[in-house]
Amino acid sequence: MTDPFVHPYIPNTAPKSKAAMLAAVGAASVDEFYADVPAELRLDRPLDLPTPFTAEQDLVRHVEGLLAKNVSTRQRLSFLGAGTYHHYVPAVVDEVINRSEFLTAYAGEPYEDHGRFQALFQYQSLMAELLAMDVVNVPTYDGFQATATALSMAGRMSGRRRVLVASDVLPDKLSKVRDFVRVLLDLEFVDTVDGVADVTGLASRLAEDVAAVWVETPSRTGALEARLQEIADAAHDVGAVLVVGTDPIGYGVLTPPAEQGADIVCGDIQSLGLHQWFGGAHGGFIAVHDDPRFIMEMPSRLFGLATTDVPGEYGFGDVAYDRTSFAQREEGKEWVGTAAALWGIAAGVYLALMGPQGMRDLGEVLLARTRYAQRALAEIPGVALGDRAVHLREFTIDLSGAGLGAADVVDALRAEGIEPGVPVDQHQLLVCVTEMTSQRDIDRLSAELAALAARTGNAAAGASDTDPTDPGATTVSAPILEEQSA
Amino acid sequence: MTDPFVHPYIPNTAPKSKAAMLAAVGAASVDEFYADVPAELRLDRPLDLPTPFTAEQDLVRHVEGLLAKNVSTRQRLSFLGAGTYHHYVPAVVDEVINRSEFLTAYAGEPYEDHGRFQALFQYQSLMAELLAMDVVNVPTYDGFQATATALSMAGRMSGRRRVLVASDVLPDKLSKVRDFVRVLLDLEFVDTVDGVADVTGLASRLAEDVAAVWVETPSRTGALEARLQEIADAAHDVGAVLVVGTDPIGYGVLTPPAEQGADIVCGDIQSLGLHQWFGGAHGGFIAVHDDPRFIMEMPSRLFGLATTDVPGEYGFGDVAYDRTSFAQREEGKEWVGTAAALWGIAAGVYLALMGPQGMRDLGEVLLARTRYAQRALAEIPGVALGDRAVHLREFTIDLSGAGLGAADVVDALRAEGIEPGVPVDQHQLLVCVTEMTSQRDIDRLSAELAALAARTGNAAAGASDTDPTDPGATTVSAPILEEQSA
Amino acid sequence: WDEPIIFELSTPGERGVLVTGIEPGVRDAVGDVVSELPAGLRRQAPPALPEMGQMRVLKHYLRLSQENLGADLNVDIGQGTCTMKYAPKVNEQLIRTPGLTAMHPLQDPADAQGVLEIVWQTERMLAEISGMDEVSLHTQGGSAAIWSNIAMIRAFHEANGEGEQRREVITTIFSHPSNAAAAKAAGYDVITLYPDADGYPDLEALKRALSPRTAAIMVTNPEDTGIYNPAIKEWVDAAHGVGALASYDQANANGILGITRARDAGFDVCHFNLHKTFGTPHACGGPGAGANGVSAALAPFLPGPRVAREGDRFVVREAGEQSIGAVAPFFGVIPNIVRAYSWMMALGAEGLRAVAEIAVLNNNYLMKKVLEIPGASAPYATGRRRIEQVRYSWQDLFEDTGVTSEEIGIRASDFGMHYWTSHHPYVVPQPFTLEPTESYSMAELDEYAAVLAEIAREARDDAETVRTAPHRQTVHHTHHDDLDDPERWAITWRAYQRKYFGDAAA
Amino acid sequence: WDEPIIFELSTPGERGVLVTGIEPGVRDAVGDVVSELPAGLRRQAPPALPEMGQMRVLKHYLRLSQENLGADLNVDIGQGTCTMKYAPKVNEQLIRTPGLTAMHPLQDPADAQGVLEIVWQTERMLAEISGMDEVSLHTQGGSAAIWSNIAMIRAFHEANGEGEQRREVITTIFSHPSNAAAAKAAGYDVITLYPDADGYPDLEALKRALSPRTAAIMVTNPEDTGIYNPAIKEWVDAAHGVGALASYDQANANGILGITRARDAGFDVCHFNLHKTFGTPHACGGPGAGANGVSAALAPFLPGPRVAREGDRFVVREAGEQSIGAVAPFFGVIPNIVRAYSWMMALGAEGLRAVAEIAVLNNNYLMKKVLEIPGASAPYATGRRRIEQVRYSWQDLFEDTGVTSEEIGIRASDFGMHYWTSHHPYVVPQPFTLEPTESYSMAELDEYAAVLAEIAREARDDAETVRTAPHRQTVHHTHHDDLDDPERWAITWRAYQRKYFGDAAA
Repeated sequence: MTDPFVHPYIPNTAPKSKAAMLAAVGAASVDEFYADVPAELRLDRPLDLPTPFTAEQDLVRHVEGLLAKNVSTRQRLSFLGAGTYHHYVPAVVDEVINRSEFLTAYAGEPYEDHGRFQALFQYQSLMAELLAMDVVNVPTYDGFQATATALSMAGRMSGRRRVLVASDVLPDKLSKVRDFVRVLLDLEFVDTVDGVADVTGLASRLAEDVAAVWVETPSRTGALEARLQEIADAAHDVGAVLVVGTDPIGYGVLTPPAEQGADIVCGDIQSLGLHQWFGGAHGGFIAVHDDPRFIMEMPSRLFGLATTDVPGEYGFGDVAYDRTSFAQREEGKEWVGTAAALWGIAAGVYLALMGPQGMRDLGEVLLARTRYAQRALAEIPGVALGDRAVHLREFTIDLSGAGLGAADVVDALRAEGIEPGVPVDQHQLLVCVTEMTSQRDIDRLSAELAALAARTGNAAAGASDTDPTDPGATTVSAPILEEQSA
Repeated sequence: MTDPFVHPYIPNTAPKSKAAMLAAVGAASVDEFYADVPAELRLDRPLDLPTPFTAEQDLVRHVEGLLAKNVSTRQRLSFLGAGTYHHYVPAVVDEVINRSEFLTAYAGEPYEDHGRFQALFQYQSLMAELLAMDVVNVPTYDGFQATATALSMAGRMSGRRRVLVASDVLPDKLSKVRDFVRVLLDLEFVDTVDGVADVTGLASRLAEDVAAVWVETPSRTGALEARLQEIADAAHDVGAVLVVGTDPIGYGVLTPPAEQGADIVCGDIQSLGLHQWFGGAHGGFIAVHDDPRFIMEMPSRLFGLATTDVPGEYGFGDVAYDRTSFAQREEGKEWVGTAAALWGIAAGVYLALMGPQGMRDLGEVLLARTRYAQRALAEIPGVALGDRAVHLREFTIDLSGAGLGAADVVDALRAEGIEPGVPVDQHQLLVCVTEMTSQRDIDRLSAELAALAARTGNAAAGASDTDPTDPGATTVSAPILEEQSA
Repeated sequence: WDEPIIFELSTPGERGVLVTGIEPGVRDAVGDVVSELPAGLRRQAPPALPEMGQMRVLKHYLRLSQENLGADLNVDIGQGTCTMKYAPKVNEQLIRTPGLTAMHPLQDPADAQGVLEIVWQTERMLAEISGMDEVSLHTQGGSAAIWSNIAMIRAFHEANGEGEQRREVITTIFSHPSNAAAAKAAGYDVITLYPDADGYPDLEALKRALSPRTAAIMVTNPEDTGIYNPAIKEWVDAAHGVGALASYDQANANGILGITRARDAGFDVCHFNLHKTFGTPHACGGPGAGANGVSAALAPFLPGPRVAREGDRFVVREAGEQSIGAVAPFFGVIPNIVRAYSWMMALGAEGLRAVAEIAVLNNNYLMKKVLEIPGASAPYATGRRRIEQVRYSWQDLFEDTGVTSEEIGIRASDFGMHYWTSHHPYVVPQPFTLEPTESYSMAELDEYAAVLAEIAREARDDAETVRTAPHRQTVHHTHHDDLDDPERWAITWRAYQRKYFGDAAA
Repeated sequence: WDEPIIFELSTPGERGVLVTGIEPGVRDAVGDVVSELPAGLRRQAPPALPEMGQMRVLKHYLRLSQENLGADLNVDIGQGTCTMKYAPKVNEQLIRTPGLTAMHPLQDPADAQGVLEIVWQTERMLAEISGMDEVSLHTQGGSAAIWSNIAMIRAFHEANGEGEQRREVITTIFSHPSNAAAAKAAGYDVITLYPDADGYPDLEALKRALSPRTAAIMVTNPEDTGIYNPAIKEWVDAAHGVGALASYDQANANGILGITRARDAGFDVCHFNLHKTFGTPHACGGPGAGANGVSAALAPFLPGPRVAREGDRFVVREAGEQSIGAVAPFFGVIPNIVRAYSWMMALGAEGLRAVAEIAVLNNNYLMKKVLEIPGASAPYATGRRRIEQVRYSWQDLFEDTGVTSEEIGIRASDFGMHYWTSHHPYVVPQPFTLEPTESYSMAELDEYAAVLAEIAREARDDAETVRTAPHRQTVHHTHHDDLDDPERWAITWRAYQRKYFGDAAA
C-alpha cells in the first residue's frame, strides 16, 4: 500500500505521470473529464466494497483460502455428468490456451492475428472431420445456445413454427431453448420409448408445417439414437430439417449424424479438452453442409481460407461477414459477440493430439465402461436399468426395486465421499462414467450401492407395512425436474 | 498402449516411418547401428523397471497421487529457513520462466537467442544495482558453489593458501566449500562473538599469507555484520581479499557490501523469486568490480553488451570467452556447464517487478517481523535470544532456560502443525520469518511455544531431580551438527 | 514461421496422446463393444484427423501463438469499445487450481463453499458498483447479457399482461449493435435514434419515439463515441413515463466506476462485461462473461439457479416461477467470475475509482496527441472532453490521400500495433476508435500516437506503402472476395480440398 | 520487437508488485526498524532498479521470450552433445503443484513422503539403467556431476592412502571438456588422449599413459563424435590393472539406453545428465541435474544426505564418515528429478529402448542426408554407423568457398534453425555436431537437412549472403571484439553507462 495510491495495474497512478498528463491536456483535475455527468448522478461517497488486498501475496492468500474450501472431484469419486463431463485434458491443450498470445488477444485482423484465424479455422476443420460435415462455426456460448440457434435457423429458413422434440432433453437446456425460440417456434414433445425416439409416433406427427425434428443423441440419459436415418427420411419427406444435438466425444467410433441425414448438428465442446470448471467452460458448435441456405442463417463468425498476394500462401478471413450483427445490427442473424473462441482453440488442439486412433480408443473405452457400469449396477438386487437403449457415458438406474429414493442415495453415498449421480426423478439416478472412471471406481460405487440397498432392504423387510420406499410398491413415473437439485 | 509400440514422445515409432528410414539408410534393423557395441556388453534382457503409464492420464494420476502424499508449507506453519526461504513469488515471474521459449532453449547464439542473452544481461545488471557492483555472472549452481569459486578465485589470484572464516556458516555450505577448495586453500575459523565477526581476533590472525577473509552476512544464524568496513580495511592492509557471502534479499534497506570494501560478493538467489521446491531451486551469484584481475578468474559465462552493424542497436555476446573451460578445457578457470540460467531470468523479473520501493518495503517488513518474532519469543520465560546482533529473517533462540531440547520442541510443535525451526545444537533453534509469516503466525508460534515451556516447566518442577532437561542445568555448548537432522 | 495447415503435418501412425486402456476385467465382462454396436451406430471410415507426435502438435500451436498479437504483447488500445486492459497474471495462477478446474457443478454445495462464496460476493460487489438490488452472473458474454436483459424485460411485460402491447425497443446508433440485434431476436421491432448535431443522444427524438408500444429503451452510456449522455436520467424518466423499462448496456463502464451508477439514474436493468471492465482476458473472442443487474422489481425474472447466503453457508436455489429460466449451463463462466472477483479484490473502492479516473485521463491525453496528427479528427462535441474512448475519423486524410482507415489499420500491424474498424454503419466516416484504458503508461500512449502519425505521414508521402500493407507480417494482403463467394469460400479444410482439388474428404 | 534494455523503460513512481504491509501490531512493537539500523547497515541511496507497472514488465519479458528459439519451437538438433529432446508438457504441469513448490527441505520427512519416494525411485531406476549399485541425485548439472565423480575418486584414493601417489587423470579429446576441467580443479594433472586414425579411442595410447600415478580415466562413450569405443571394457580393465578407477561420462547415453550399461563394462562411477537423456528442459542453460552412479565400493563416498526406504516409509539419512559431504543444498534439483521420474514412468523399459533405437535411427538417417550435401563430411570411421550424434565438418566447403562453419550456423538462424559451433579445440575442422534424438519426425529431419543444403548452395553461389547473416533476426551482426577488451566490455548496464557515457551509476 502506498500513499498516494499507486497500483501495479495502473501505471499512471504514479504521481509524476499523472501530473504531467493533466498538464499536457490542460486539466486541473480528472473531475474536468466528467463535466457531462450531472452532479446529482455523481456518487458522493466511496463504493462500499470489502477492504482490498493490494499486495499480490495477500490477494493470493485470500483467494486461495477461499478456493481451499472447495472439495473437488479429485477428492470425491464423481459419477456426475448431466451436461458437464470429466474427461482428461492433455497438458498440451492447457499449455496452448494459456499462452499469453492467445489468452489476451481479441478481435484483431487476419494479419497481426494470423495465428488466431488459423487456429480457429483448424478447429472448424477438425470438428468437421469428426462430424463429417463441411461447415462448423467459431464456437458460440454453449450447447444450449447452439441448439437454440440451430432450431431458429430451421424456423427462419422454413417460416414454419412446429418443432418436434423426439428425445429426452436436459431440463436446463430445454428451458433455455424454449425461451429463446418461442418468438419463432412451438416445441412439441414426442415421448421417448425405451430411452430413444418413438419413430412411429414421430412420423404420425410430421406434417408440412413442421420446421424441424430435434433429436438428442446421446440423449439426456446417455441413450444413443440408432434409427436416425429413418427419422431423417421422414422429416425430409415433409420438408422439415433434422436438427441433431449431440456430444462429439463418441464419433471416433459412432456414425456421425450427417451420414444419417442430419441437416444441422449442434452441441457442446466441453468434453473436448476443457476442464469441468464448476460448469463454467462450455462452447457451442453448429455444423451444417456447405449449403448457402443454411450458412447464411448462421449468426456466428465463420473463418475461411483465402488466397493472398503470394501464390500458395494461406490467408484467412470472415466468410460472409454481412450475415452478422456486427455488419447489420438488427438485420443480421441473431447476434455475434464474444463467445467461446479460446475453448474452440482448446478443442482443436485436443482433436489434433487425439487423432483418429485416440478418438477411436476413447470411444471404445467409454462404451466399454458404460456397459460395465450398467451391468455392475443392474446386478444389485432391486436396481434396474432405466431402459434398454445403447448408452454412451451416461445411463439411468431405477432404484425403486430396492426401496431407495434417488435423493436418499445421493445423500447416503456423499457421506462415503461418492457423488453417485444426478437424480432425474424420485427413483431414477443418472450415472456418468468416463475414461477417468476406472473399473475400481465403478466397483466401489456398486459395492457401496449394494450395501446401501441391502441395509435398506433389511430395514424395509422389518417394517414393510409402513415404509413408503417399500420395494414392492409400484413405480410411479415422476415429473422430470425442471432444474437440477443441488 | 498400442502394438507395435508407438509413443507420443517418439514420432518415428510410427511403423511406416521407421521402416522408411531404415530403408533409406539401407539397414535391416536398428541392431546394425550398434555394430561397435561388443556382444558381451549388450544387455540381453529388458531393463527391470516399473510398468509405465503410457497414457498421459494414467501418468498424471500416478504422479499426482505420489505428490499428494506431501504436506506442504501451505498446510504447515513453517519457520524453516537454513538456506531455503519462503518468499512470495509474483505470478509474472512464473509466467515468464514457464514460457516455452525460455524453458526449452539452451545454448543458442546471440542471434536466434537474442532474448535469452538480453534477459540474462538484465539479470546481471539488476543484481549489479542491488549489490552496487559492476560485474555479476550468469548464475552458477547455488550459493555453495558461488562461495567455493569466489574463495578459489582469491586463492588463484594471490597464490596464498590461508582463508579466515569470520562468520558462522551453514554446515552443508561449509562442507561443500571445504571439499572444493582444499586443493588450493586452508580454512581457518575465527570464532564469532555475539553472532558476528570477532574483528579484533580476526585482525590478530591476518598476515601476508592470507588469501581471503570470508564473511557471511546475514550469517548462518541471520546475524548482520555491522563492522564490514573495518574487516575490509584490515584484510586489504595485508593484501587479502574480502569475500562476502550474502543473501541479496535485504539490500533494499541494507548497505551493500561493496560499499564497505568487499571485493567479491557471492551467494544464492533462491530468495529472489524462486519457490522453495524442497530445496531444489538454487542459483549462485558472484559479483566483482570491473577489474580484469578478478573477472579473468571467473569460470562462469558473462554476457555483455556489444555494438552491431546497425548503429544504436544492442547486441550481446560472451565477455572474455577464452577464460572458460568450453574454450580451454583444463586450462580454463574451473569449468562452465549447464547451471541455473533460468533461475537467473526469474530473479531478474523479480527485481524488475519489485523495483527500488518494493525491495525497500520488503527489507523493512523482514526487519520488522524478525524483530517482532525475536521479542515475542524472548518474552517466553526460559527462552532467550542466541545473541544480541541485528538479524534479518533468521535468529536463534536458546531454550535451555525452559528446560527444552531443540529437537523436542520440533517434535512437539510438529504435532500442532508447526515447523518451529531448525535445531542448531541441543538447545538452540534457528527460527525464520519472512513476509509470508504474518503477525498472527508469529503469535501462534509464541503461544504454542509458551504453552510447551509452561508444561515442561511444571513437569520439571515436579521432577526436578531426575529430569535431564532441568532448566537449572548449565547449558553445555554442543558441537554444531554437520548435517541437518531430519 | 511459415506454418502449414495442421492436416498437412499428418504422418500415418504417429500419436499425440494415448488413452487409458480398457481393464481386462472390463473387457472380459463386456466383450467387444464396438463391433457389437447396432447397425448404423458404428462408424465406418475413421475421421480424417491428423496423426502427429505430441511435440509437433505443440510446436505447431506455439508457432501459431507467436503469429498472434495478444494484449500482453502490444499497446492494445485499438479495439475501442472493447476495453483491452491488463488481465493480471496472478488471477490466471489462482484459477488454475484443481480446486476450481476439477469441480463439478452438481457436487454437494457443502463441497463447493469456496466457489459459491466467490459467486455471491462478486454479485454483491457488482450490485454496489451498479447500485442495483440483485445481480446474476449466468451469461457468458456481453451480447448474451443483453439477451438476458431483453428476455427479462419481455417476461416482465408478459407478467403484467402487456406482452402483446409493447412491441418496440428503442436504441441509439452509438449503442452496441447487439442491443438492436438481441431485441430483434426476442421479437421486437427496433427503433434506432441518431444523435443530435453535437453528437449527444437526442432527447427530443427519444420522446417522439416513445409510446405505449415501447417495451424498453436499451442504451449504452457513455456511447461508443466516448460521449456521456448528460440527460441520461431524463431518458430513463421519459421511458418510465410511457411504462417502458430502461436497460443500460454498461459495456463502456470503465470510465465511470465509482463515479456514477446505473440505478442512481433510474435504470431497471443493466449489464457489465466482466471481460471488458473487470479485467478478464479476452481469449481470442471468448469466453467472456456478463453480469446482469436488476432492480428489486425485476429480480424475480433473473435467470436461475441463484446462489444465496444462509448464515455463513452458501446454498443453491432453483429459479423461481417468474424466472426466465436457465440461460446457460449452471452458474456462468466460472473462471471469469473468479478472475473478476480477484481483480476487484486487488483494487478495492479506491482502486476502482483510480481505474476510472486514469482510464479517462489516458483517453483525453491520447485524444490530444491524436488530434495533433494532420488528417485525424474526433467528430461531434468539439472541444469537449470524452470519457473512456473516442471514435475518431480519418476522413480528412482520406480526402487528401485516398487512403482509408482500414488500410491504415492494416499498416499499423507492421509497427506491432493495430486497430479495429468494424463500426458499421459508418456514421462516422473512416472511423477508428481508441480506448486506452488505465493499463498503459504515458510512454506507451505516446508510442501509439507516434505510429499513427508516422502512417499518416506515409499516407501523404508514400501512399503505396500504406495501401499494400502488411509488409512485415507472416501473411500478405489477403483476397477477401474469396470469402463472400459460395463457390469459393472454404470454411473447413475438407471443403477446401473438395472445392479446390476435387478431393472427396479423405 | 525492438525492445529496449529494461532500465530504459523505467518511469518514476510506477510499481510492479506491492509488498504486504507491516501490521500495526508489529509496527507498534518494534518501531521504525530501518532508521534504527546501526550506522553502516542502512543503505543510503536506493538501488537504481527500474520502476515499472506490472504489465510493462510482463510485456518486456514476453517480447524477449519471442526473440528466443526454444526447443519447443524449432528443430533443435544443432546442439549436438546436448540431447535437445522433447520435455513433455505434462511434466511441467505435474511439478507446478504447491505439493512440490511449497515444500521446505527440512520439513518432517513424514510430510515429504511423496517427494522422497520419487527421489528414491528415480535413483533405483537409474541404478538399473546404469547397472550401478547406488545412485545420488544431488548434483545440479552434468559438469557438477563430473566434479562429484572426481571428488569421490579423490576421496577413495585418499581413504586407501594413495591420495599422494595418484596425481593424474586421463581423458580423451572427444570426451566432454568438463572431465578435464573438473579433474584439474580437483588438483589433478590431466592427460588427454587423441584418437587413432579411424577416430576410435586409442587403447595403446591409453596403456602407455597409465601408471601407478593414474587416479582415474574419465571418458565419454560414445564420444562426441558419435563413435562408440568398442574396446571400452579393455579400457576399464587396463585402468583397473594399474589400480586406477574408471569414470564414465554418460552425457551421451541417449543412444544406448537399455542397450548396454556402464557397470557391465566395469566402470566404478558414472553420471547421467537428467536434462539431456531424461527429458528435462534445458532452461536457457540450467537448472540441469546430474545423477551419479557408483559401484558398491564407491558407495560410501557418495554425497549426502541419502534418501532410504525403511519398510514402506522413506527416511533421510545423514552422509556417512567417508562421504564427500554436501555438494549442493539439500537433495538436488527437485523439479528436474520429478520431471525425469515422470519421463521414465511414461516410457518404461520398452519405451527407453525405443528412445535409444529411434535416436540412433534418426541420427544415421540424418547422417545420410547431410553427407549428400556437397562440402559436408563426417571425419573418422568412414562408412561406419554412428550412435546418437555425428561431428561433421564443413572443411571441404570452407576450402571451396571460404565460408566458415560459424557463418553457416548463423545463417541457419534465418531459416529458424541453428547449430552450435563451440567444439574447441577444433580437432575436427569447421565442425558442426548434430544430434537428432528421438524427438523429431522424418519430415523434420528432412527439413533441417534441406536448410543446410540450401545454405551450402548459397555459400557457393552467393557467399556474401551467408557471411553477412543474420538477415532476418531482431539483431544484426554483432561486434564481438567489444567483448574481449576490458576497456569496452560492459557486463552490466551500470558498467555500460559508466564506460560509454561516463555516468556514475545512478
